[in-house]
Amino acid sequence: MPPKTAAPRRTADARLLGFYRQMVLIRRFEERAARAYTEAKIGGYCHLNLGEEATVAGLMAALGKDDYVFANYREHGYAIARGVAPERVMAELYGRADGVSRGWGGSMHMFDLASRFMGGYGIVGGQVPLATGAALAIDYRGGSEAVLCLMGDGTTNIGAFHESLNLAALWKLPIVYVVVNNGLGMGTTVEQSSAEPELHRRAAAYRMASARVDGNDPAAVHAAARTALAAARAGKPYLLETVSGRLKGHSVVDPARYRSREEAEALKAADPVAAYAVRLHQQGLLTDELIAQIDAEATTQVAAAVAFAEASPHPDVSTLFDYTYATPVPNDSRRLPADPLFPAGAPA
Amino acid sequence: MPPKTAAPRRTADARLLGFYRQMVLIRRFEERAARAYTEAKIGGYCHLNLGEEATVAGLMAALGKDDYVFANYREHGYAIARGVAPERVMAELYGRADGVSRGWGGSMHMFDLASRFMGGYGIVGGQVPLATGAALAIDYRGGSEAVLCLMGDGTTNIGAFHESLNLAALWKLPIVYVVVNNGLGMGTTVEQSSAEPELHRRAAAYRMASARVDGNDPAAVHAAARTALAAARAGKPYLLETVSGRLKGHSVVDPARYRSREEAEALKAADPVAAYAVRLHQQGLLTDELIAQIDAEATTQVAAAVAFAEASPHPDVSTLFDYTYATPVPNDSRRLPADPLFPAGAPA
Amino acid sequence: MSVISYRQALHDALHDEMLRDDDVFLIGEEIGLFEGSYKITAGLLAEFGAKRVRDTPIAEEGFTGAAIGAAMLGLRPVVEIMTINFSLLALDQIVNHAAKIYGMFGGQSRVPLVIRTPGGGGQQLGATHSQNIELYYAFVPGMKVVAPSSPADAKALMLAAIRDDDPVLVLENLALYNTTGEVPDHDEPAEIGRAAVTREGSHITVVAYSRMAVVALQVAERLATEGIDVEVVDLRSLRPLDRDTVVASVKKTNCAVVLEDDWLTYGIGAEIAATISDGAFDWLDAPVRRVAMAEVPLPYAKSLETAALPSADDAITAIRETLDAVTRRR
Amino acid sequence: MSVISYRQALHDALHDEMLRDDDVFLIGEEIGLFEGSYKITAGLLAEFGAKRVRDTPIAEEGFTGAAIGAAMLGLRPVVEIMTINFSLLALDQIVNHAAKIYGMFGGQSRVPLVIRTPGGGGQQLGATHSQNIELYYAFVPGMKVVAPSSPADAKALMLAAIRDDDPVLVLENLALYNTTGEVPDHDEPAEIGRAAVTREGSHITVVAYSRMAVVALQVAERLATEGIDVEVVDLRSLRPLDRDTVVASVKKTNCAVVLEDDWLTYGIGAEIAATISDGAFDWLDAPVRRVAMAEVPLPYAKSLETAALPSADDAITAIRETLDAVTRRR
Ligand SMILES: Cc1ncc(C[n+]2csc(CCOP(=O)(O)OP(=O)(O)O)c2C)c(N)n1
Ligand SMILES: Cc1ncc(C[n+]2csc(CCOP(=O)(O)OP(=O)(O)O)c2C)c(N)n1
Ligand SMILES: [Mg+2]
Ligand SMILES: [Mg+2]
Repeated sequence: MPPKTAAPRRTADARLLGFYRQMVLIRRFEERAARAYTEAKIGGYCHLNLGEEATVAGLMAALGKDDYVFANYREHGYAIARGVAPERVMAELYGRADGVSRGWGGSMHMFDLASRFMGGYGIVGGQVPLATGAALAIDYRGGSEAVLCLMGDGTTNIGAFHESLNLAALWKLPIVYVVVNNGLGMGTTVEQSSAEPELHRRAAAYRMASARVDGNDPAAVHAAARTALAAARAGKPYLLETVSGRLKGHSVVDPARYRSREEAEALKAADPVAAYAVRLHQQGLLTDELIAQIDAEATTQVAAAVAFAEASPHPDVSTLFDYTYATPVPNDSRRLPADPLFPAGAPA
Repeated sequence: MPPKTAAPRRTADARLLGFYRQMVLIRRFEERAARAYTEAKIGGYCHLNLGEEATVAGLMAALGKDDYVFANYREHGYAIARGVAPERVMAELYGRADGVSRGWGGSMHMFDLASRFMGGYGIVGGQVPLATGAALAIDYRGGSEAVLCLMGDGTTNIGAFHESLNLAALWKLPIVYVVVNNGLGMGTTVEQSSAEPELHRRAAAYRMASARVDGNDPAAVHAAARTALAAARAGKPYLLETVSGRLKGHSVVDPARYRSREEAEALKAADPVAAYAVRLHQQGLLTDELIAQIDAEATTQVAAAVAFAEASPHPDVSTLFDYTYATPVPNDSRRLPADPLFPAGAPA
Repeated sequence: MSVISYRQALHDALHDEMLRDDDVFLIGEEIGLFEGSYKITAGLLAEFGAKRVRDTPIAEEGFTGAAIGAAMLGLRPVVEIMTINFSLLALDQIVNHAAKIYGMFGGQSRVPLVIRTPGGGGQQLGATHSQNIELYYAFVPGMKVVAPSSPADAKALMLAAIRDDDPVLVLENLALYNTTGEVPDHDEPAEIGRAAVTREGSHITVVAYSRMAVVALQVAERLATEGIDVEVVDLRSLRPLDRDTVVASVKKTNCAVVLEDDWLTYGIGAEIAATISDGAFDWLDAPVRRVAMAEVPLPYAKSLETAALPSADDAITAIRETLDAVTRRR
Repeated sequence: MSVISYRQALHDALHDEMLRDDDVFLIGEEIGLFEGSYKITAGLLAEFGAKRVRDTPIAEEGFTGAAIGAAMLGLRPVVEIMTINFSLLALDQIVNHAAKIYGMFGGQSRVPLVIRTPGGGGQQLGATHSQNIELYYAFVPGMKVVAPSSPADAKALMLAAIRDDDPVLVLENLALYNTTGEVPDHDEPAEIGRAAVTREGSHITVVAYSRMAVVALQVAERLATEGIDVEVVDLRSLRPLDRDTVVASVKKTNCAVVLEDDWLTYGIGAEIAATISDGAFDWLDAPVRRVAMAEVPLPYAKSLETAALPSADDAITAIRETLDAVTRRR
């Protein structure tokens, strides 16, 4: 029988390693998505989690199985870390029938009921009232789940943020609002967009508890999120700000010219995946071989995801009218653009 | 030559008396408006300043001639205190051609360019971005005017409030946001609607200076507003909260049944007009005769306003299409409901 | 059958559905303690408590969005937006979220949401408080929009809306709240998506909805005394739109007038006129005439407001002139 | 004359007006440092500085409202809303404020405001980012709405919009930004409120605006090779709507097809079809046919998106079938 302290120690180590695996998987996935986008396999807009991997891994690991997640359009990594198979995320990017949103959503709109991943949303701030309402539903039913509502730094300037935090605080809802502060909304810095750039302090306007944490440290994020979630479950909604950086442009097509070379290089130097590898290496949790192995595994997983996506069929045009309404009603329009409003007949 | 201190003393006294005259005029005006409403001379909604007279008088006296005011729908008193003739305010309530908005606006939409009274607005929070933009225009032109933006306590929960304060603080605009906290938004208390019920504290979310002042004391309101306006003119927007009470229902038709008898009586006992009269009496500035005289003058003024309104013509139907567009363009629709789209002709 | 008001009918539908289904709850400004700006929810807070009748701060976007989120988790919120004018503040949540969620996520999440809100001018409320902008919702796939004109429909369509798994906007009308009519005593939801011929006639079809459907019936009675036999089609559902019922009527009468309370150009009536002109092309003996609001921001002054709003007399003028046009062409 | 892109034409109009009038300034998200999401404002921050090219936080309601307030004080703001979809967040400020202020206050305050915003689907942006909701503005008295389809119109209508003292929404289109055409070198504003016959023809009238007006011309060229002579009417202005030009064309051709990029039911085309069916009633030899988007939240998947959006082929089908219907009836 091993000594009593070994098990928790080993659990903790496993968690740290788990973060790393997760981060590498997301990194490889996003890099592959970028490539597929430039190959025109993916359409629309495509926003990546590059630079936010530690935040993603730490946050998602803090959730219970029954908790709900609402995200914005920069959500591939969150979906994967929440447990959605990378295959289904990639297939969604490819717009295929086996995509996590059946090809209807694309990069910005991943949704998976099984993992209570309640959607990526493309309207900045749009998810914030929705997530608040999910917390209201939990409270209404007396459940013990919590809601994690993700948003970017730029999102704290829109009205829906304000209205939602006030409602959550008034009604004591089980929700954690997470501001993933990557320093930029498109090309605009936090300082240019928020009169109070220490974003977590905005919680004061609602007498809501809040904290700021290093978003490059998955364990710190994880711990802060657990604290926040515990508060939320006790009826004290919480605003958590994670501070990290966006390694690339706003979306795959953005060359980020508004950034100086120094800024870009400083960010690259602080790359959270590399930095975390160094740290775990120093702690003796990672070896060069293990790093290579984890990398290879991630690459294989992502390759499998691409193969799956490529093999998945395009949604059939016959399904075009399947998701306008959940409850069928008479006289619903099911006309293609060239269809006449009334079937042509001979004149009376 | 009188002693050096006498002049300022007399000026200060005159100001205090001036507040009182203003307050009494507004009180009589609003009471008369309520009567006219029940006589069906006034239509639509009609929201009164009863209980807010001290706030109105103190705020408006703090403004410079060139400053701008934006208000909500509870604005009769503000318009009068800003210098609009009570005749034109009453005529507007009557929907007549000589009304301050030519009869187009009614109770909720008084506007007078000459006094830079930039409108009452009926959409809760609607005036807040507009006022912010007016301040932007002043700043753009390098002017030294300021904007005073009035709103109710309930208005601090709507998105436009948040977005606007952030913009003003970021851009260092010359604007004072005044929250006229009368304790209620319709039937909802501040505590029921705002997670931070000390509303002025919400300014912290924008690193904006703020203060709370007794809205029943016109001199205190006046002093606080002057401080706030000075800050605003120096590029430091400000949030000022005045605390008073709403003596009657939300609008003339609201019996305010959601209030307990005790609450209503406590409010009546604290009536700011009566309380201020007592105070000035104690200070030796008011005598019983003067009180009666001021009252009589106000009553006469209001009677004249009613006579003016009654005599003013109803807007002519021929003017219906005069204010859709400022720049005429071809094909503008000027059709009455029964007019055909195309003049009837014989068939081809 | 009992004779009750439109207001009471709405109230009863809410009440009965709250009794029937614990997942149904009400949310909006001043619906509890204040009992609703127009008193539709009077008494419900006392009966069901604050959990089921939730007063909100003034935050249309926030609380409407919260209702949508709650609906995604399976609750059945009924949102009151005090008047349809204020719904513009929640439009992004309704159009970009409630109406999109089912489709955008490939059918994974239903949004069983009801938004009840009154439209209607004629109360001297001025330009921002007198709009008829149901078009904004009727235009959007993913939304359903019903517009009852009678107490019976108010109840039956509200019941249907609450039981429907899609976002349904129930358009009420300020001027109809006090109107009365027969309503069945048992709860019988209507079918969303069906128009009704509320009066049969042979000379001309008048198509309308909400308040104007009531005006249409009044006008029909007045004209009947002169021997003009008007058929009235009450749309009842603006989305889906029951084109067949409208077109069938016009194929019988060979001419039509559309009455609407909104602005003419691009208004609801444009689709009705276009639909008739297409579907009954070979049956139509005169152009479809539309009676609608003058295209101005509605003024406060009674003289101007009255001139701008469509009236029964306006409808009669249009009907007579249309019948004349038919005669000229026959 | 120079051949430039639609993007460049818009840029040039903004640039020239900023040079001409110090009161003109630009405001919106990412228009300065980022040079605009679609690069219309590229270079303008560098040339005019941050006072004239004002980057904003993400706060559509706030900054649009601020622009309206600045316009009330006599400035001439040009707001960029990144895509028309996000304008829903500012709709209350636009519809309840910009469009109402002149009338509601009895003509005392002008609102010389321009809102520029692109519509357009077909970029696989999904249900919330692919809408054509110009209807929401075209419906509102007090607003003016223009929809250029060519670089020349883009410039001329933008110039006119900036010089106009009313709120004007300039509808741009994602799919048109890279299209090119001849544009006069001098600045000549267009008249807001006039449609144009962009191709004369005798067999059928095709009415369209924005991207579909370009498709209409392409379709006309294709059909010309078969001897079908199409007249194209480009609406250019959705409010005011130039009914006379549309009706005059149909009185000549006796039949019409409307092409639109929005949803069919209650879409812009409904008004056009209703207008033609009324104004050209006795000249029309077949029902007015509308080609529009399928009534679904637009899916991301290319296969579905393509099926849902109207194409040149769809237009050709509708034109042929309409001409057949005419033949059958003659
Ligand atoms: C309401 C709205 N306005 C503008 C946009 C365009 N837009 C998309 S993402 C974005 C920046 C958001 O920044 P932030 O919240 O910091 O999130 P990040 O992209 O950095 O993750 C903007 C302006 C939008 N999608 N929705
Ligand atoms: C956007 C919007 N929502 C709701 C309303 C209805 N309404 C009118 S006044 C009011 C209460 C406002 O309260 P407060 O801001 O405290 O101002 P007060 O009336 O007390 O002066 C409400 C809810 C409205 N006019 N606009
Ligand atoms: Mg960001
Ligand atoms: Mg109040």
